[in-house]
Amino acid sequence: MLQDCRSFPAILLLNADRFAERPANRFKTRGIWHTWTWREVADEVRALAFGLRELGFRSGDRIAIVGRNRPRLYWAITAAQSLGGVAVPVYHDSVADEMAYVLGHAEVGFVMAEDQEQVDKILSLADRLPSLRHTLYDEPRGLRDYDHERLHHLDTVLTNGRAALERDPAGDGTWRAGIAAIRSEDLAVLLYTSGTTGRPKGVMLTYQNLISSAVNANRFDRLDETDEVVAYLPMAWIGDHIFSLAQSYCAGYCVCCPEAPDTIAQDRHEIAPTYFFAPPRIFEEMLTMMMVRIEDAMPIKRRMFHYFVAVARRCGAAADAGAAVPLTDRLLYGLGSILVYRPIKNRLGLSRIKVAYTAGEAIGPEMFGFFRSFGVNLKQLYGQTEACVYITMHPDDAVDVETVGIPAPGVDIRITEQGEIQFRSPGVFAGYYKEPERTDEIRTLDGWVKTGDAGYLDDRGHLRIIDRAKDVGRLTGGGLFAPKYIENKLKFFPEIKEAVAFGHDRDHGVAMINIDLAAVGNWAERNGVIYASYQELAAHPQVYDIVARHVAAVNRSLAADPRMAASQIRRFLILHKELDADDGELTRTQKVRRSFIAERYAPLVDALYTGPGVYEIATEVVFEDGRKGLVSGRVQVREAEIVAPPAGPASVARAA
Amino acid sequence: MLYHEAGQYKTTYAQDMALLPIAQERWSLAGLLVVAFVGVPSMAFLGIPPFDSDYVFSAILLPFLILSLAALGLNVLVGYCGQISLGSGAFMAVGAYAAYNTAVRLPELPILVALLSGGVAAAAVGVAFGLPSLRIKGLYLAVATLAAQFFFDWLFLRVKWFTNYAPSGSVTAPPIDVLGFRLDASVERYLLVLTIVVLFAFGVKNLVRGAIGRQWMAIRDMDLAAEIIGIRPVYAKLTAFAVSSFIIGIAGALWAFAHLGSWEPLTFSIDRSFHLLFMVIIGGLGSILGAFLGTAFILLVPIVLSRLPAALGTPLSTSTISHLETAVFGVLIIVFLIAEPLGLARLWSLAKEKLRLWPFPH
Amino acid sequence: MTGMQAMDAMTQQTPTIQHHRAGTAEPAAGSAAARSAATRSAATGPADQVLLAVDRISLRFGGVNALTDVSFDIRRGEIRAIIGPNGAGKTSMLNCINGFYHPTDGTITFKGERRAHMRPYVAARGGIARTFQNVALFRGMTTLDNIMTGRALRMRCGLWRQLVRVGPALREEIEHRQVVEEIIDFLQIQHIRKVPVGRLPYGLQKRVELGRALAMEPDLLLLDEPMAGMNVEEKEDMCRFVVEANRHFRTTVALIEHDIGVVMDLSDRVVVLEYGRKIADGTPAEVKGDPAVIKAYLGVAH
Amino acid sequence: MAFVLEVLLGGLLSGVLYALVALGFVLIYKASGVLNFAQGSMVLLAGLAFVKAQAALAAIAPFWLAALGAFVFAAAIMVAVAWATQRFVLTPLLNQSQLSLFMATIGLAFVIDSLGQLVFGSEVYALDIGLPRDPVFLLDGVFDGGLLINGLDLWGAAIAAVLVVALVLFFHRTGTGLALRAAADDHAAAQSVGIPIAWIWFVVWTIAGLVALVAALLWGSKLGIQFSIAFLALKALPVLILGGFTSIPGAIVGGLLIGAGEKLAEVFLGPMLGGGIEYWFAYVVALSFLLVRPQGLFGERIIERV
Repeated sequence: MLQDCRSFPAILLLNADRFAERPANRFKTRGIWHTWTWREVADEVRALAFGLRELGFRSGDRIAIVGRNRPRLYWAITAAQSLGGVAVPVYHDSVADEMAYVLGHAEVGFVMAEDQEQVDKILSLADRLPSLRHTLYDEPRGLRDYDHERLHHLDTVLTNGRAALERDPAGDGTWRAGIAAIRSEDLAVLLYTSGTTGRPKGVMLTYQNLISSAVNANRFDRLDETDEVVAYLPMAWIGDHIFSLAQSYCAGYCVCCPEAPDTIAQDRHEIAPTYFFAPPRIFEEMLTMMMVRIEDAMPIKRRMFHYFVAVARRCGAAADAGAAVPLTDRLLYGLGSILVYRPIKNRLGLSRIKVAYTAGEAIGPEMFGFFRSFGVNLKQLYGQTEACVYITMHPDDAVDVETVGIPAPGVDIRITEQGEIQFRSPGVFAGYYKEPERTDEIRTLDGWVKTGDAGYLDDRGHLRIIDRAKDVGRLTGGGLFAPKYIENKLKFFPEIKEAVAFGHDRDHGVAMINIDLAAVGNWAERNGVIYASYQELAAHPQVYDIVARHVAAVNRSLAADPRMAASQIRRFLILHKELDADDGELTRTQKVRRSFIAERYAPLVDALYTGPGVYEIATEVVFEDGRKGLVSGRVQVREAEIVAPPAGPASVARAA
Repeated sequence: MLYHEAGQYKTTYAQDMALLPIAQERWSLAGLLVVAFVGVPSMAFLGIPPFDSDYVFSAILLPFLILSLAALGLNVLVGYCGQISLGSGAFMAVGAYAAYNTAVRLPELPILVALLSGGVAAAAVGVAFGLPSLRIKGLYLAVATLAAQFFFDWLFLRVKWFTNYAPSGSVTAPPIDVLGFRLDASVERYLLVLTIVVLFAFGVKNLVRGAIGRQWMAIRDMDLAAEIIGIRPVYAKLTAFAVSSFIIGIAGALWAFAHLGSWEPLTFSIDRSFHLLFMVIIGGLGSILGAFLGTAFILLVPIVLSRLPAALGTPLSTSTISHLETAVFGVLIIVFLIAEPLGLARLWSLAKEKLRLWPFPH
Repeated sequence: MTGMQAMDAMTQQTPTIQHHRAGTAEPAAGSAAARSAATRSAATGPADQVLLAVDRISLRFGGVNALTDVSFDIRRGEIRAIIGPNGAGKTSMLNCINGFYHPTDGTITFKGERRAHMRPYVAARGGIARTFQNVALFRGMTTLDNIMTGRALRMRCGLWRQLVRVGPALREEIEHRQVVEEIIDFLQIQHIRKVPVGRLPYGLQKRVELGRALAMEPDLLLLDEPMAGMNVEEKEDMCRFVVEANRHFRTTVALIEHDIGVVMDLSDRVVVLEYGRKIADGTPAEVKGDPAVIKAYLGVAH
Repeated sequence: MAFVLEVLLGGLLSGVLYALVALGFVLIYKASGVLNFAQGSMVLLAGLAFVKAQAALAAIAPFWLAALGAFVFAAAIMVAVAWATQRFVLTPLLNQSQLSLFMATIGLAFVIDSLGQLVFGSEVYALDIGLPRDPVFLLDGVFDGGLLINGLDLWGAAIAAVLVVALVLFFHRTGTGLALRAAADDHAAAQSVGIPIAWIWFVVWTIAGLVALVAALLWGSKLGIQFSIAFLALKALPVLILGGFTSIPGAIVGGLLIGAGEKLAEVFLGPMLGGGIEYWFAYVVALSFLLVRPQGLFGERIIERV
């Protein structure tokens, strides 16, 4: 029984029994999908565990997992756990320095790497990692001539493991006994969160944390062994660990790994998952892709598309509000299903979706409504690594884009005097690895975790998020300034990829904008605007006009909310380069690092408060291979249209 | 739009390289085959219009199937291997006369063997006239195949042995017996021809998606590069000639035996060659489906042309109509070469792709 | 020679390539030497075994001398570069080697056999593969089918079996598909597997063409300007593929390339042609220092 | 012996007609790389137009004037055909493969044949441009009774010779002619020096049309104008293979060889083979020739570029 299992290796053995011949993993490689049943996975994991043991892996050892989503990398996690070890998944795209810190801090003795690229990175760090003993790799290409003293192809490890198992008839029993001895409060994984500032922190999660969260979530959305997901988000991210490992183990559903980064969309289309998680960015990309393509379609098709999108929106809004949908609309919706909705869901690989979640960032109401109105059960959740993801989530019958839903099963929520959201749950992490003081900063003695987000519970008990608590600032005039809130509103326009708003301790708001090259580039192509580079396109007056319209629209919507009216954007500029995680401007999860940007582009921030005009700026950038260079450009600051707040009594901010 | 492919994934290469990898297409084809093999004969049997009349079988379905087969054969050569041929009428004639002579001179052999001998003879002749393709290309080859056309026109007209010394030169095929059954009714002959055509269509599809098909297409797309990777032009071209002429020969034999019954020496004239070429171009070079679409189209044009003027109240003389028909063919060829060089099959696959991508254009 | 060193040699290539593109003519002898050592240790046969020898080749078209009295050899397992200004006869040389042109004078010895006139497909059978300066793909076919044609030589099923397909022909097809998939994976072109090559951008087409040549599992791979018209990133990828093909698939490579940085970095030995004559032959460092070469090539072209 | 010579001469003279049609092919092929399958149909159309116009004019004008008027009319038709072909077939197919263009001219042949017959009728028409039809006896002194030659054929040969000379002069002495030759060598280069390719095509097709008209007049005088002319004209294809696709002298020599060869073969081999071998003899000769010398007698050697 599942409730008797205290660890993932134990659940794996259970699944090998209860779901024996059901698929556990699929992996597209060499052009076709290879499938492993739960029984086969259990067998591979056991062989891998024995192989690891042959290499000297012992209880308490750490194994870093470095690479893109591949079944064998997931297996390595469970295999290590079955020996009493701890897995440390690492972002595969982190640069050498970041990786060195994490591997050193976690004191990993083993590394499970995907391929030559990662092995090269690890080998280059070898001197700085005294604890590192062995490196394993999955993909042998290019590695044949490497020194294999401490480097091992996974196939060899598996073969050795099987041989060891054969030599020792009692081995299996010992292994199983070891698994049975794992306690639920033992450490399962260490996940390093990059955070918006400072060094990454190692979040310690126990089996109990992960399993209880997973079981609760599976129950909440009625997920079972018939479901399928596509694993495509970084393995080091808690979301992927929960969706592609913890929940899969608990429910018994199948996890499919795509072939290559370039084929994710195609592979999703082929698999058509039933359960899907994506940050708003992915939905944004889908939407942008659709809009760009439909612009190229024949006018009649374009009009049909927009017409039925409108129909769906009408019906969807009514349905979500619980109102009756008129018969004509229902008929039209049926027609739209045939002509638009189903084909589009089919194209996006969303046609079998039972539940889809978005989280991590606020999602645009337009976009959210768009997918929902097409019949995709898209919901929001609010979560953190420290909570094993789930804090709040939308129940199927009460989805509202303005909120992030009700507390997940087993989660308690409270809002502090300062408006900060705090939670308590079985999923609450065991602490930051080797950093008790940082743990204490965030977790109270009675087990409440400070999220650092500002928000409030509405009258239905749904949580609404405004911004990071520390980011919610004040204008000198006293008005509330929630930069993220404004940035999100800006980013809901397809032409705007990123926005950074400033206004704390200032008398008005300003914004730096990053245009979306795909969307604006497409516009340029259709309108005969010629450009040679991102920089040139960003500086184009017509592009400025477009952005100015969007800023004005945001100002209008801000003006409508008395709490926010004062924080309208008075001036903006379009940055001459794309914000980039390699330059430290974004986190690895692609969130803007506002304070870093404020510092890096200080002259531009000053310019925004100086007045309109053209300013020179030069910035250092890091190329993919690690070299650095200078990008310089002229950036124009423009005035934006300001809207007078609606007439009425003095607007008083309520939330703060 | 009709293609809901999401969720169809391949777990083996055999699935991935299947004839029709998309489930919806497999079902459509199966449906079509059931209609052709079961539906149509049953309707004929039950007397449901339009299949109650012999005319539909003898004047529409049989010619359609047989000419489709010939076009299929020609497409192997022109569409897949890129070698032009203006002599397909002659290869049909070779097939017809070889089958006739086998049947008449060795009456103890089953008639299917006679039909087969038509194919074999045509294949041999095809290889012989394909030999120049090893030295010459493109336009020169067109002339070589034209030579075949004129030579065989003359041969069957003047050398009386081939027509078994029939005084008028006109010959009559013996009746068709298959496994003891005599196929008299046109619906029976339809079933025989349909079976043969379907078998050949699948066979050719297998060839063109296999190693030999890739060799043909490599020669077609860039013969020098093909040679660089070790493809022997001799083998690739001659197999294309052999397979193509074999099929055309079978089609010729069927045309004579199953469709005409008795025929004159100049039945398989250069006009037939041109018609087949038009079918292939309009239908679509390098497409199995194209052979069928092109044939249907070329057969429909005269029917429409002969009925349209009367329907519009301005009846025209037969000679005017026949000239008009020729002119329309000529214009169509030019229009297709300009607007859609890959023919109706290309339009079809574009439509299919549009449906798969629907509602987006790409 | 450890894996670490080999890797160093690899990673050092990137900056040097750009160096040269930027115009500074800094030699990259260190990395080339390291790499060539790696190659030798990786090669199966004795390091100095000659795979192909060109002996006093001349080629005339009408009154024009495309090649005059050129001799050099290609050793098993090495990367051999052929460089020279435009019109130096580099492509003509490759054309002679793989049987497109028949030299007017001189002999070519491949794997110890002196060759008389031969057709390109005979050269292919002997194990010589080739890519072209202007991509020569089969435009009507997909990436997958294009690379599959590279297996033509190794597919044995006859017409009849292919006609039936089920059984041996399908098995054979699958067998070769597996090899081709390895190449697709190697070249990272999974996403264009089923795209007709005519629709691909130039850089990817070049990659597919390399894939087709690799599918032949050749002993000698002739690359005619594999990086022409590519951007820096594509060049880096292509360099990696060439080095890997040389090491991983144990393929001897002869390449023509205009980018001196790439040549100096990749190749073990370089032969320099000018106006159809050989003016230098040696390691990249030797050639680089050769006054005749500097005069003829480096001083002019870049 | 006299009989042999008679056959030979007769063959040579009918070869003149083949040569004339082949000349049209060569002109177009040289300048535009198109093998014009419709050349025979152009002969037919020119002939039909001439005959019909002459018949119409004969009622109101003297013979020579009617003939001249008909010639002008037929020439105008050929100019129109050249323009229409250039505008609606060649230009849209610019940069397409030779095979596509060839197949398009098959379509064109169908259009010209059928429209010509639709407009001008499809019976057999006699054509008379006043050439003497009397038999001529040559070399009376050498052979007993001399060699019997049709006067028409001699005139035909003479006219053809004049035409060839005129064409050669045109190509070598006039600006347009030189431009055409330049364009034939290199389309891109011609375009870059400002010779519009459409204009070149138009001029060349017009000249080919006029050559077709002359061929029609000669052929028609001998055999009458009828549909089979279009097919008979296909005999020019083997002539081309023999002579080379790009050579004017080749077309002439090839035409004469084919004409003489097939007559001799018919007379001496025909009876053994059942007769009528004229029908295919030229093709088979050409085919055999192809295997030996693919570029033809006077054609340029084909060098494959890689």
